[in-house]
Amino acid sequence: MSDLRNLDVELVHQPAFLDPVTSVIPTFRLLQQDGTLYPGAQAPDMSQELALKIHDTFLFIRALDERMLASQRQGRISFYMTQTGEEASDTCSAAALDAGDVIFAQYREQGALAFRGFSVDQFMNQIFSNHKDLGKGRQMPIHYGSRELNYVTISSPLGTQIPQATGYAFGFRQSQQKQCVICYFGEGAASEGDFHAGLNMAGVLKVPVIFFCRNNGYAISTPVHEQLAGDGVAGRGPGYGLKTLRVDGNDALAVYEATRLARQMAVEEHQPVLIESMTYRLGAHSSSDDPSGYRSRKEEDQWRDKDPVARFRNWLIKQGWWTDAQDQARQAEHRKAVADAMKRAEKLDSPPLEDLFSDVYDLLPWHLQQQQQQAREHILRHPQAYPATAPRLKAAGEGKA
Amino acid sequence: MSDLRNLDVELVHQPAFLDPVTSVIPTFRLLQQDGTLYPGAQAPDMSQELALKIHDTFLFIRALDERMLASQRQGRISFYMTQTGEEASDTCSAAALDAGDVIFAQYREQGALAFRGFSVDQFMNQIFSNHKDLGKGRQMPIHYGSRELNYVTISSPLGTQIPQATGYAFGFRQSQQKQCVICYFGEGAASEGDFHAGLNMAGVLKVPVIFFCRNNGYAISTPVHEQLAGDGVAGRGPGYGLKTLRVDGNDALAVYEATRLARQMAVEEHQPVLIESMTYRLGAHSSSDDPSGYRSRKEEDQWRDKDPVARFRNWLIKQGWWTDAQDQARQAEHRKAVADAMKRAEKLDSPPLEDLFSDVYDLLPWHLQQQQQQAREHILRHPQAYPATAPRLKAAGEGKA
Amino acid sequence: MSQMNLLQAINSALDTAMKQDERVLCFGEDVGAFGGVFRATSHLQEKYGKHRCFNTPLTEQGIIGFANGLATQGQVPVAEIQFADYIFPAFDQIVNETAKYRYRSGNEFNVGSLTIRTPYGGGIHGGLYHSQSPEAYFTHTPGLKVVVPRNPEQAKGLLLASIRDDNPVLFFEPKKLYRAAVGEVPDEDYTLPLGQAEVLREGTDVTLVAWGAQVQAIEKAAELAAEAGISCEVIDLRTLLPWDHDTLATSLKKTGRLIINHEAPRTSGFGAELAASLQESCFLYLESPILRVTGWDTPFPLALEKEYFPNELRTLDAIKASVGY
Amino acid sequence: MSQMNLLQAINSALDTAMKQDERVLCFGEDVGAFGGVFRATSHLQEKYGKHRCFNTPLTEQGIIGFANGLATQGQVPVAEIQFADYIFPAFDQIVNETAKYRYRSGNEFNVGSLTIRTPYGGGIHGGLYHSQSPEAYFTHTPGLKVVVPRNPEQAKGLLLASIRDDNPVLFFEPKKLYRAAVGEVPDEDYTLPLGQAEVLREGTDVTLVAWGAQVQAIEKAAELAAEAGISCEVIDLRTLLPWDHDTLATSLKKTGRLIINHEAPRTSGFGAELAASLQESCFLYLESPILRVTGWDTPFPLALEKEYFPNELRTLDAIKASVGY
Ligand SMILES: Cc1ncc(C[n+]2csc(CCOP(=O)(O)OP(=O)(O)O)c2C)c(N)n1
Ligand SMILES: Cc1ncc(C[n+]2csc(CCOP(=O)(O)OP(=O)(O)O)c2C)c(N)n1
Ligand SMILES: [Mg+2]
Ligand SMILES: [Mg+2]
Repeated sequence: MSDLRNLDVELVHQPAFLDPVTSVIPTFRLLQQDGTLYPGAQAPDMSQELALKIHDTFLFIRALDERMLASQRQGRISFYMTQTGEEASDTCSAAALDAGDVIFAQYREQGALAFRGFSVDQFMNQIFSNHKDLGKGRQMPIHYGSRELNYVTISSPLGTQIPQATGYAFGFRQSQQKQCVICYFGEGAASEGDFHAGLNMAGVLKVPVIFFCRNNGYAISTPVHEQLAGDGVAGRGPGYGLKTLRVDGNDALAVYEATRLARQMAVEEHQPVLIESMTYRLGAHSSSDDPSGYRSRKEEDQWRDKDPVARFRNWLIKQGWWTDAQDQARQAEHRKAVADAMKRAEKLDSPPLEDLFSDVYDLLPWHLQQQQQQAREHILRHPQAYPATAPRLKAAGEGKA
Repeated sequence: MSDLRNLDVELVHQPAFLDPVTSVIPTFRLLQQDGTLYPGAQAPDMSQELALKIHDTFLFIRALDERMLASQRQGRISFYMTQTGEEASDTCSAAALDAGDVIFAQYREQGALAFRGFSVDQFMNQIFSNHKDLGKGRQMPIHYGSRELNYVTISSPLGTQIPQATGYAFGFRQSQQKQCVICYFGEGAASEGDFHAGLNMAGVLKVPVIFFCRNNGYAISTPVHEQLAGDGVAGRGPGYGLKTLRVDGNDALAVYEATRLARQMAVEEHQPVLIESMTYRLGAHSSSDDPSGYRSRKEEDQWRDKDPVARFRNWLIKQGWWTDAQDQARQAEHRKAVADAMKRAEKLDSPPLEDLFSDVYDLLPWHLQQQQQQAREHILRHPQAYPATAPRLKAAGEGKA
Repeated sequence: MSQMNLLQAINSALDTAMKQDERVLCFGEDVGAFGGVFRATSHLQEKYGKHRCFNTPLTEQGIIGFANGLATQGQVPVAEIQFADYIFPAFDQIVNETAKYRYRSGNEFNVGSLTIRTPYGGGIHGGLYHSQSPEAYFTHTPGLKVVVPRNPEQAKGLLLASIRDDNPVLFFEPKKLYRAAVGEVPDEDYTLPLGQAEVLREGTDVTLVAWGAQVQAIEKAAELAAEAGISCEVIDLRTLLPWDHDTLATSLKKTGRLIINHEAPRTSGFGAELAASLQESCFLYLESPILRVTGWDTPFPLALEKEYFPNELRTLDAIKASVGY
Repeated sequence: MSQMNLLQAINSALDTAMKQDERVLCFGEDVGAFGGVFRATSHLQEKYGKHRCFNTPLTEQGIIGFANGLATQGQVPVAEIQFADYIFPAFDQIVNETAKYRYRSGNEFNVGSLTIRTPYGGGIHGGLYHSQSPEAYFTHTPGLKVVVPRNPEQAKGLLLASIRDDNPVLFFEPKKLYRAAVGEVPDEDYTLPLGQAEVLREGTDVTLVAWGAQVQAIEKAAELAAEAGISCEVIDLRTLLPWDHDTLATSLKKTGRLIINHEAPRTSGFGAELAASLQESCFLYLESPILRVTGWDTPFPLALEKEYFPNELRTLDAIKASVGY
């Protein structure tokens, strides 16, 4: 080891302070809103099959988000988050990856998960916290995860997944797997210390990771200009030793192509990459939020005109791969599938009492055994107060006896 | 509030990834090692008086560091950290400030403190943890601080002072004082999450703060190239909305001038600034460290040739403001002053037992009163085991009785 | 006097403090124009301007680091952490910096003017990360004060006292009660004492102690116990650090029995400290072991939240166990 | 068997683990070529290469975040935090992520393979920030295991067990003993059980319990007490979470008296949990209150370190108080 700084490379004798960077990194865009490519722009090599799968994912997510938000309003679920307006960012970046690549998401990336094959029932079981939820009903709605689909379970604390993604990618490199990790986060989460740690470590340790920032204009009510100064999040990438690109997040083709190239660099050269995807959260932050308190209808409308789903559909139709009639029919199918799945999920039991105590450790230590026993006895003493668990405990007890 | 992102400013249709930045920011330097200015370089407007005060600070610090390191080797103190080779960075940046400006230091900035007027006795009392230490003997040697001199007491956890400096500067702005804050830290500490938080908040909130990074090549044994990728620490400044300059940290004049200009921007425009000062830690990390385990003699020697103190002295002599003979004499005076102060400080009592319990809160809550009483009784029961406090407690007790 | 819910009482305290002292600043994620995700800082930016009530970037370590610096400078920061579950990124700034600022500098510098507000606790279907009660972590940290109000009137008086206390205070707000707890709150400026517990109900057989939202659980349990002929003394601890030993000891010496209730997990929860201290100071008065009714030693669940909760029924079971010991 | 000090025993454990399983990776600040500031990872980079033992940038939150990711992927990370005082920037990653990974995902993902090593404790003239004993903070966090060895032989066996345990373990190393504690250590691969306390000395009058470096203090106190005719049972707790209730309860039921010793401040230290639990389970056997001999409720001092320390004399005073109660 030694001090490798190149001090004498370039000397100046005038104190020329560099200016804060406002906007210098251009935005990569291929598709115009009407579905035609910009002159000189080239469409990525995307098969009809893949293109239709992406679009189908869009339609599914729209159906899911719409229905779930309505269900929340009806009091059937406690919480929901839509990704309306941002579907292209996660779906098309995930579409550019290998199924063995691992996804660390923030929470607004249901498109990537649906694209991977998470079924409508799996979504519903998580949202309804029933006993079939892979997460055993422990987290709020939208905290999905699936080992089978290489989608690491969502965690609410913001930014924590960023250095974890770096570590996971180091593990890939260590075990010589030709895979990469993609790590999604919002421009708000990029202010957390974990962002700095994760990107810096990736740059230094040279790991196959793609940091994918969804810059959707807001962190709850806080607009980007109260979140950061300088040239967005992309403006920070090169300083960490990352390859960096800003992309129009509402352009499915550009997002796909950007991620495809990023994956190559990550996997072939262990070159970490940062992509900043410029998009807009058309809906509220979550079902608990009301954006009219901090932004205008007009602004929202401007962005509604840039809808990524419409833009991509226009392209598909221009390609001759899809029609409006097909689109209507498919939308109806998804709506029905979602509604049916919801009815199934609602009816399922919540997880059994054991799932309150399992998975804290690999096995139950003495104190959790004791506490589980206390809980059991207490519930059986006051069954009327615990309608979800008491009947099953009783049945089990009687079964035993 | 609204989404002020400028999305359509510049579009590109090719996915041109930005490369990681290695070295693009040049280094501002005025003085050559022989004490002459570079052709075309202009010396800052520095009075003879100020120049000699800076140089005198250098000589004092050298005398202090040398003697204290020796004392540590002799077992007279437990710990010490020298700043040999880096004196120009902190001393000359502090020299460009107003006395009312506040200093948040890391730990290797004794030059700035000496320049402000911390006396040799004050240094010694802290190092010897005696009852005259302003910090009441609670922290390890070199954790200085002085409200009077606007030098916030050093804290060991790295990076924590960075967002604090932003907050302090916001307070200045809030109370409309025309002052700024300078915040020193190493290139190692710049990897902490607090660095990201502090610089980002400064950029967004527009506060009068100068972030001054001493990039001295190492964080203990870790060289810069294992600490960060990209163009050093300066490479990150513009991304946070900061004015940014890289300066030769071994060039007293360049550091002074850079900081003078930075202060103007901070105080007049509330424009936060980042300065990266390129220097080298000639000594060990601390008295507990041995650098031969991680770097070569040769590398050290190369840097010894860039000694900032010698360079500045050469300039002073060329200016006709100073002579070698004066230098020798003054060095001897400082050595004696340090040795004398050390003898005085060593003889002073350690802080009284009350200082174990005071300052946890503004006043002693019941439980600390109780614990203090228990400690007192215990010590009086076993006086032989507590030679530092028992005799005084006894004396006080007898005085009372 | 006005009818207020707990959020309105908090808002009134902040308004009162900002009006009275221009050094009082409120900030945190979304606290500016929007008034905070729970609306605790509603209208404060309108009234006092963008420099006294403002949004910060999304960084808890930054918020508290910034607040520490502001307090050192002489302002009176009231920093909001959006959920207590998200206070952990700021743990280093709180535990290593805030708590030790005065001590390590020999009081050359201190952050005594700092208050950190944060909503805590379960009961809102929040799962692991919108339900935690992390107060015990902070009680192991000399230099901090920890305060938890139980209702609107307490919230205003204790928050004003916290803002004005010359020590850093962590102020945990029971978010379950933000809108659910409604009561009469004085409109004027007033403070309630820190470090003092309050006896809410006198009794002779068992002492029950809790803080924040759980005070309701022990109050209900006391009523159920009364029906069974057991007389409970009910105490709201209010301040956890430094806590009011005398009030608890006096009560315990009278009743001989103590039950502590908290929502956080049992192991090393603050109930442990209370039990450990009081078994020592009241040993000869104890007629049965001190019992703790707490959250289980698991992360906070979602679907089985009810089964996790140390509610009035579990408290009642403990009361009976204690009396029947 | 070789004579080793505690550092060498740690080094031997890491070497053994890395040799046996190539997924074991050691990293942290300065742990690479330099071998760590205490040299616990000496020569490991030489032996196993730069990808299995390496320096990280200076970011504790990054180190543990990275380690969580590595563990999820299937590697076996052994992350070093240079001093336990600097573990707090990683508190969120540990408490909100490491501890809850398995639970929140329904065991779709877990970080059971993770071990975090960190030197803790006073006695090296370290003042506030090179002396802390933060173990209690972590004992309030379900999902973690917390282990503290007292000597070289224990260190190797417990560290190997921690690395192989399928739960995340925090392994606190008593740095005061790094070079001071020397003893015979088996050269081969062996583990000692987690979750089990060890009775080091049998006795009949008072039970003394401690962990890590403080075991020495209670051992010395037991000797001093023996001179005064008091027979002490001495127990090393070894694992704090989950802790060995049975061994302690059995001893306490025999002696009727318990003294807990720890270096961390008293309030909400882990002694509180032990006292609270054991007064409950052993109530009828207690002949005197359970006492805690601990650091005072102050930050860790420097000049007055001796006066802060819960040493054998303070333990002896407590023993006498307990017996004379
Ligand atoms: C550490 C942490 N702090 C605060 C929150 C509360 N919170 C949830 S989402 C959110 C805003 C996130 O904004 P951004 O990262 O831009 O993502 P977006 O919602 O825009 O997709 C906040 C503050 C949290 N979940 N975690
Ligand atoms: C949060 C934290 N982590 C680790 C340490 C231990 N430590 C003390 S100094 C140091 C290296 C700092 O390097 P740098 O910031 O470059 O400053 P320099 O010593 O080179 O002046 C480390 C790792 C610490 N003090 N605080
Ligand atoms: Mg956003
Ligand atoms: Mg350095």
